Amino acid sequence: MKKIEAIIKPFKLEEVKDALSQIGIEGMTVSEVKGFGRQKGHTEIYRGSEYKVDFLPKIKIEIVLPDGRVEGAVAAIVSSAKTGKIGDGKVFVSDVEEIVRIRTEEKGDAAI
Amino acid sequence: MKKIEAIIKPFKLEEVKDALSQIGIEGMTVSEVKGFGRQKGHTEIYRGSEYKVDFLPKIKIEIVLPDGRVEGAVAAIVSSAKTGKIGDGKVFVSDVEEIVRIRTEEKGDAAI
Amino acid sequence: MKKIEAIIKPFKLEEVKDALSQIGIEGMTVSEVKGFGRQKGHTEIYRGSEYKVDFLPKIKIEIVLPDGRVEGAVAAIVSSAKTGKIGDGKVFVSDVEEIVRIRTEEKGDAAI
Amino acid sequence: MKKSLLILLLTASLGASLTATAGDPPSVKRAEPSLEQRVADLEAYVNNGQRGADAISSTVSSKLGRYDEKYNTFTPNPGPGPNAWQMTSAALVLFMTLPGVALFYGGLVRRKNVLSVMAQCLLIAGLVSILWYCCGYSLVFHKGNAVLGSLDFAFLNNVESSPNTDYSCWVSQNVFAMYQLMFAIITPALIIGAIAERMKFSAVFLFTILWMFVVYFPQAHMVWGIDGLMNGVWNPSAKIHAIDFAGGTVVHMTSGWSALILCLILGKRLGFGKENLSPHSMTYCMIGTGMLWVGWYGFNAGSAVASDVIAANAFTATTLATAVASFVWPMAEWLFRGKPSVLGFCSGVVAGLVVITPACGFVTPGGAVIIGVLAGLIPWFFCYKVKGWFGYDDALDTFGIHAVGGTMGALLTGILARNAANGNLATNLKSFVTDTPLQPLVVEQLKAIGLTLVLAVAGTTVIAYIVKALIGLRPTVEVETIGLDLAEHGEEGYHA
Amino acid sequence: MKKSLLILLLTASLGASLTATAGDPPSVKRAEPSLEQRVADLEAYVNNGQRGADAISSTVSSKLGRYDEKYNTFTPNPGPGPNAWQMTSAALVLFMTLPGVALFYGGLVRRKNVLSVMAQCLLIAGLVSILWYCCGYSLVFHKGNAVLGSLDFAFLNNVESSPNTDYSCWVSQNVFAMYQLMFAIITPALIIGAIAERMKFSAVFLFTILWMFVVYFPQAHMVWGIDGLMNGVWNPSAKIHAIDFAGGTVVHMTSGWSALILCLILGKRLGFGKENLSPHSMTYCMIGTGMLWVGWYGFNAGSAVASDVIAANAFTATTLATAVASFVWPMAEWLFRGKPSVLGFCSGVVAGLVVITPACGFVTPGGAVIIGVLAGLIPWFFCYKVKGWFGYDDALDTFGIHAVGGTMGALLTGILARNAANGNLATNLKSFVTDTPLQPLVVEQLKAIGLTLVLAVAGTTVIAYIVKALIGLRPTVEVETIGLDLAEHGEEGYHA
Amino acid sequence: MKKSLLILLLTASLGASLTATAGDPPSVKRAEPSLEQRVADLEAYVNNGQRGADAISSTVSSKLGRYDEKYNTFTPNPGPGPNAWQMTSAALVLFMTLPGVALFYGGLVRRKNVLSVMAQCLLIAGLVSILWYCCGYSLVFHKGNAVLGSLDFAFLNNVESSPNTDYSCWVSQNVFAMYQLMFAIITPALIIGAIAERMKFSAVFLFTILWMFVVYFPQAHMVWGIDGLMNGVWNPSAKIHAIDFAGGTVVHMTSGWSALILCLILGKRLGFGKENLSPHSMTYCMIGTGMLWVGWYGFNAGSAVASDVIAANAFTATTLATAVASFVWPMAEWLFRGKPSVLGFCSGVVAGLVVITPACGFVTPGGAVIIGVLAGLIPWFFCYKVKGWFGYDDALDTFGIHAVGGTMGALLTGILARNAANGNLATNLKSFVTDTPLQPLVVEQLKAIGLTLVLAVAGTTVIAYIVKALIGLRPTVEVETIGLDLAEHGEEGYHA
Ligand SMILES: Nc1ncnc2c1ncn2[C@@H]1O[C@H](COP(=O)(O)OP(=O)(O)O)[C@@H](O)[C@H]1O
Ligand SMILES: Nc1ncnc2c1ncn2[C@@H]1O[C@H](COP(=O)(O)OP(=O)(O)O)[C@@H](O)[C@H]1O
Ligand SMILES: Nc1ncnc2c1ncn2[C@@H]1O[C@H](COP(=O)(O)OP(=O)(O)O)[C@@H](O)[C@H]1O
Repeated sequence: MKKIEAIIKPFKLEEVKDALSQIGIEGMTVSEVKGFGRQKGHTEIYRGSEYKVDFLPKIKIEIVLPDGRVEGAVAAIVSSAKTGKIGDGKVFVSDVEEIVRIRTEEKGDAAI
Repeated sequence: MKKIEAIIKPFKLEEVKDALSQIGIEGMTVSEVKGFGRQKGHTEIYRGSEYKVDFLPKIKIEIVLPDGRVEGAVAAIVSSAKTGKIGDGKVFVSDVEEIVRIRTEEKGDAAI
Repeated sequence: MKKIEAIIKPFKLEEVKDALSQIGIEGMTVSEVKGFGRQKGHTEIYRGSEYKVDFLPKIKIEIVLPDGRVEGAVAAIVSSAKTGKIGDGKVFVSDVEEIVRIRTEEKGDAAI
Repeated sequence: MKKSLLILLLTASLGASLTATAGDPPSVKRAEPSLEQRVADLEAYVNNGQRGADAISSTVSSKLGRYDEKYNTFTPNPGPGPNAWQMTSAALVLFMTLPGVALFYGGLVRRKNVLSVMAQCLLIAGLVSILWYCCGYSLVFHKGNAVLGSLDFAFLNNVESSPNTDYSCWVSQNVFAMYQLMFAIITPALIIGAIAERMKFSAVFLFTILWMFVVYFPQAHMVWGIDGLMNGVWNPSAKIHAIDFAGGTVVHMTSGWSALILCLILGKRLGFGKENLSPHSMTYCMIGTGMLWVGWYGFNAGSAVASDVIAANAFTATTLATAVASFVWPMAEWLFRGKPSVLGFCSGVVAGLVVITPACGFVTPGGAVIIGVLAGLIPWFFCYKVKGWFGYDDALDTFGIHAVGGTMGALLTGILARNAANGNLATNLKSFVTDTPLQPLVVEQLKAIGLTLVLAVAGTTVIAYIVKALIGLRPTVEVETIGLDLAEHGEEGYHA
Repeated sequence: MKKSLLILLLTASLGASLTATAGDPPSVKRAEPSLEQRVADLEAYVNNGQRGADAISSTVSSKLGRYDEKYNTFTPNPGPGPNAWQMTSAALVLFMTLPGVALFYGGLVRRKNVLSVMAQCLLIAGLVSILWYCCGYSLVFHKGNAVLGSLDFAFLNNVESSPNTDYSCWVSQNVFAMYQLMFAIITPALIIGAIAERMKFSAVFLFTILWMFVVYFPQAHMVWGIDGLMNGVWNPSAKIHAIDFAGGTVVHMTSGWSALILCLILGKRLGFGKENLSPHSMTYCMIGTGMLWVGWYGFNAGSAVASDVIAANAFTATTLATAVASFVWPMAEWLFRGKPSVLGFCSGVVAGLVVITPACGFVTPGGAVIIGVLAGLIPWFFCYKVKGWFGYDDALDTFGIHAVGGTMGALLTGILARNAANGNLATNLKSFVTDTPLQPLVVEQLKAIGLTLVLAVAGTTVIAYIVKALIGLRPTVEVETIGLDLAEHGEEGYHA
Repeated sequence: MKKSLLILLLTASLGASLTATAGDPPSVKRAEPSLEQRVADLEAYVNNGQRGADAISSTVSSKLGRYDEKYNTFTPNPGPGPNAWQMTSAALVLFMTLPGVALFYGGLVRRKNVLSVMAQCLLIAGLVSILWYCCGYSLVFHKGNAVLGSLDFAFLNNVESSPNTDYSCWVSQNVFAMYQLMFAIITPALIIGAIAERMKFSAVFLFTILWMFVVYFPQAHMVWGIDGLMNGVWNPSAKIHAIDFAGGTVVHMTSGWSALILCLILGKRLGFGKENLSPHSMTYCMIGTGMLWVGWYGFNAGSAVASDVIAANAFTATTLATAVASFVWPMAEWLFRGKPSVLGFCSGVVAGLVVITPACGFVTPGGAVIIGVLAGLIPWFFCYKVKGWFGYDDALDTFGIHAVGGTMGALLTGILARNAANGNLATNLKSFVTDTPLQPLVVEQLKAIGLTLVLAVAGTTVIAYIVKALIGLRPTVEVETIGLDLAEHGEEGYHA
């Protein structure tokens, strides 16, 4: 099993969720994060003092999946999250060893 | 070393924490996330417009552990977080290669 | 490719970010978490009722990096985040299998 | 079910009330006022005195009103100054509930229940207004028997823009009725503090209706009705010669003691004593506190029903007692707990306001300062210590502040009332107010405290069990866990 | 560009206004008042009547003012009570916008747009004040023709602390001007609700300027100007014998209908119907609601421009209608949707306030209660059902509440106005107010409704397209996505 | 330690004050007023004039008060209109601090320090009230020498509900005392803005006590005391013939300049210039701004101590200047920075209010508009540019707005005061107010500015170093990092 972590622009969340639903992915966990990267933040001037706002709001999506579904999911995320402008974000894939569904105590792929 | 990530219902946090304490696990990192899964959200009607609230508030717990303690910890989480109702959440286990305790620069199991 | 996850004290974020910038690391994702560990929380008394605040605010930094840069990054984080007092936090390193930059669809090290 | 109960109660209340027998007006037509009398009437306006024509037996008319020769009735006009002040005061007292109490209490609950507190405040505002319009005002302020008024002012019938000289010579009666409505609203709203986060909305609804009839209307009539049992200042034939300027017994004792009973019957919040139930927004609590203080000037100084010397005294006493209590409470905290908290400051403010309420129109500045010091210490002790000893879950300390504060305020009023502060004490209470700490008034105040306490405790116990039997008091555990906002109102306080 | 347009409009407006021809004062010098006349003047003060000297043809002076023998002019003094009430009322009406509406609307938008709402409210306050000072007050309240005043009070020239007896005998004219300014501010601020989250700040700026000249100033003059076309109460030669106590047509119909048009021309918010656009802070909305209710007493009772019997009536009617509507709306929700929401309570409050506005000084308590019930049901139906059917994006329901409420309020005022509630109806409207539901006044009200509707709809359509052509109405998609706060004001509502 | 210091200071202050020598009342008994005199007294009420009996040498009594034949003393009654307005105004000024300033400043700090700001505002309210009761009111408003009053009103002794005709013929003296207390509260509360987020609570405590005695009480007596050194309007023997209607020097200059000194001595916040210190809630700041504007009507128009023509003028001037400044500041921002921010609007509002404060009772509408324009530009320039050049950490711009605004307000008052706006200028200032921009009054204003500046700067420097030596000014780095809320008050502003 694999875990996909995707960092995306906040306003793309609905689109990404829909794209994933369409390929049958119905479980995911989402959190609000701040991103720092090539996309530069804005400058706020607060009554004469200038502050650089480096960290930009991003959304992190975590999905755990059977190995076979990873490629499709990554493709769905990339195509739905893309705007072509800097700061679109990243997708990371890593390995997961075990999954348990708390409710049923099922394990492995059955738990997804 | 392994990392356990558990997605649970928010009001179960105290119970899970206590269950983990009891088996001697005293370090963890917790964050607020939104979950999307089989459990369906509610519908809010805002003066005539209907909105589906898909994402439900969940808590994510992250614990890094020596390999040998994983099984006990997962069991403790599952039993304390279970309500038997849909949406109870998941536990994911994955591999961690290295750990450093910032304060002492200790590494590996000693750093946990 | 590796992922570094660092849990640090909130007021150290700027310093850590600067230390990482100095060694050329310009991408990272940051989130607010609550930590539970050796460092003990404070007690709040709310009109006669005493509450133990166990969870302390921490910052989690996630950085994905080519394998070769991990050591330097960990060292930079540790030295900049350290206060020597309990609760300074941890650094975890784990493996990442694939990376995609959403904007360009570049993969692997090129996507970082 | 609810309906029939209501009707029952209504009829019961009414049965108890006598028919008001207005004294017959004199049959002789009234004379035009002389120039001298006209000037005297104008002076009466400035001095907040009576027009010559105000007495029912008067044989003269006044230019400051309308004389209907046919029916030989004189309808006085209100005066611009007192009417302005009374409208301002009424708006200020409404401000205390909406959004004052809503913020004060709303800030102290957890995020998931903030809207439930607000919904309850809003519900009470609407509901009580309707009751007040239908019969509440009449049951309290129309003449009746010593315990309850009559129904002759029901639906605000005959409650018009001219003053009802039983209560004020220069304030429109309809404005007075609206002003008093704001008191009738805030009183049950205070109870919310004790039962926050764990009472069903429908139960709050039913409870409020019953409580108004069983506790508030009788109590308010007894204390403020011109023929009330405990209206020591204005009713020469009052059984209990007690005084209560702006509602120490009527508002704070009734709500505070009822709150205690209701929270005991209701039981503790889930997680009480285990989870962190700390305020989701101390800042809201502080904003609400500021609004309460500001609005309370309408409550206290407005209770003079004139912008005269007595209102001025009430304004001054209120400021002093509140400021002192707001200082003493956090200092006690600083001493005994190590840190002065914003909640401590806010609690001190409210405690000061509560304790000075019955006294403000009757005490000197020095008396107000004494009250302020005690208001900062005694409720503080109850909230920090006594509550812990007994372990009841008075969620936001309605008991600790309003019941304790209202009760001690009533007592202190007995001890500190002085003729120098309020000339009216010399009328019907000459033998009770002797300007000494142990003047006979103290005993009368104790009687009033006892009666109020019994009414509130017994009334609430009965009502609470009725509501429990009929529709239940508490939501399910799941609802309480999710939070009342989402479960009972389908919305959340905040969205990202 | 903007400038030339403005000048054009200004000139156009002015062209339309006649020169005011003040009646020549009598050439005989005025006599000193006799003692009897002096007492009568004092009585006039208490009764909110006219001094003997107030009539322009009077041959007597008054001690309650200053007589300039040289120019043979009498300058009346204001009275302390009415002036106190009017200043209080003006402050209360300002409170309705800052921070009332800013919170009510600001809480209902998403987090990323909260400051844009606040900025728009603040902008309107400053901008409209400047217009009002330059010419607005003059165009509305100086005599002119039936549609627009003149420029003789421009820059508040001759608007001083003595009363303008066309509008009040005892309130300073400058205070009256400031009081009316607060109405001129809140009216365009209400429009913001419909166009929230998606209109360029610069477009709001330009739109507001044009709208004041094209819609507000004429409408206000027609309804409230002493020689206005629809001023049924005070202008005996009004073409339309309509009444509007505190702004059902002037404030709520104009803003509400304009809001509908503007939001149609503007189009829906991005994500409307798909994304969750729910309020980022229902608590702010509730706080704003409380402030609106409190402040509205200045709006409604202050519109008596005296703290007299009529103000008292307005105060009472406002309280009753609002409280009833605040109760009915959420009960309707409870019945039809399953849960009473805080938004429902708040909507009920505002709907009640809106609908009673034109009526409050003219209806009895019973009438006010009827209005409250309808105010809780009809706008509710529009917001919950009709909006859904048509699918326009009236973001915060300015149309559903203010247009619908203002319109039904104007109509109900026609049906429920009673001589018993307001003696002034017997002066110029004797034949229109016959104390029956279908009295002739109803037809006049319908005429006024029609005219107002046409002015608001036509005016706004033209202005909106002009603004669109000149500078565009909507921000870019990116700006709308990021949020107006950051994109247009460079700041965020909240920081951790 | 603190105690002995306090006593020292108190004694010092007292030593300086002369014993008040009240003129002996005439030994002849007073006659009953004639009907004509009675009517004149009533007219005096409406016109805000003196009763015949008010003069100490008068040989007649009045029905609008009480004559004590035994002691041959006449105690005047207050009037209902002015008393209503003064109570309303006092409540409004309290509203400015609680929760006005608490929100305005509290919103601008970081989340972790919001409660510390609120705690400081609350502390000051309680503390200053106690000082005011004990001796503050007496030191300011009892007659004494030119610099400080006496102790004869200590503990509000003899401060009763009858007016003190030195300050108002128709407002109760105790209400006046409470009204002035609200000024004494808000002034030190303004200083908080400069030292926010980094001053120990105990240091704020001690500093405030000392500052009241060293700076506020003398300054207020000099400007407003009937025998004050700079009371140009009412004290014919004032050394400096300056005017300050509602506190440009007393409130804004003292607080603003003291704030600068204190923030310099205190040093910059940790992270200043590096970390993002932006406001945790611009929405709170905006809410606070709205409340400040609304409350300021009590501050400015209330300073007439009557609801008369002068109050009306003050109300009007305040509205115009504030509205204009609220518009000009963000427009300057828009031009020079690219975006008009909500903070810009709010800053403009406050700057307008500050600058018009000393002038509002003395200038025409045109003058107010000029003041508004300058108030929008000059403090803006100081906050955006000058602060950057010098690099001091005036956290929330108390100096930039209150010191700069108060100073320019005092100067502009000198330039723009006109007899047309305030007839009282013709009494003692006939030769100073010549209705030209360079009238002699300007020089007097400059003298007053100089003296105030010296008092504030020198006083604060000394006090700050005393406090630093005794208990230290700043918390530890760790406390400042964690935030003052948790560290000093044991609570957090918000909980999830
Ligand atoms: N090396 C990295 N490790 C973790 N997160 C990263 C890394 N690089 C970028 N990110 C995340 O991806 C977001 C977008 O990256 P950025 O460099 O701004 O643009 P782009 O993805 O278009 O190259 C960042 O805001 C950050 O949250
Ligand atoms: N494939 C997945 N990847 C990541 N998180 C998941 C996944 N499936 C479920 N979750 C998380 O687990 C939570 C519970 O899942 P859900 O399907 O609603 O119920 P259950 O766990 O009882 O099957 C979800 O809200 C989501 O946060
Ligand atoms: N086993 C663990 N798994 C995950 N996070 C941990 C673990 N132990 C500690 N942490 C995180 O590191 C933070 C610091 O740990 P703590 O034990 O308090 O101090 P220290 O790092 O100095 O030993 C904790 O607040 C928590 O967020």
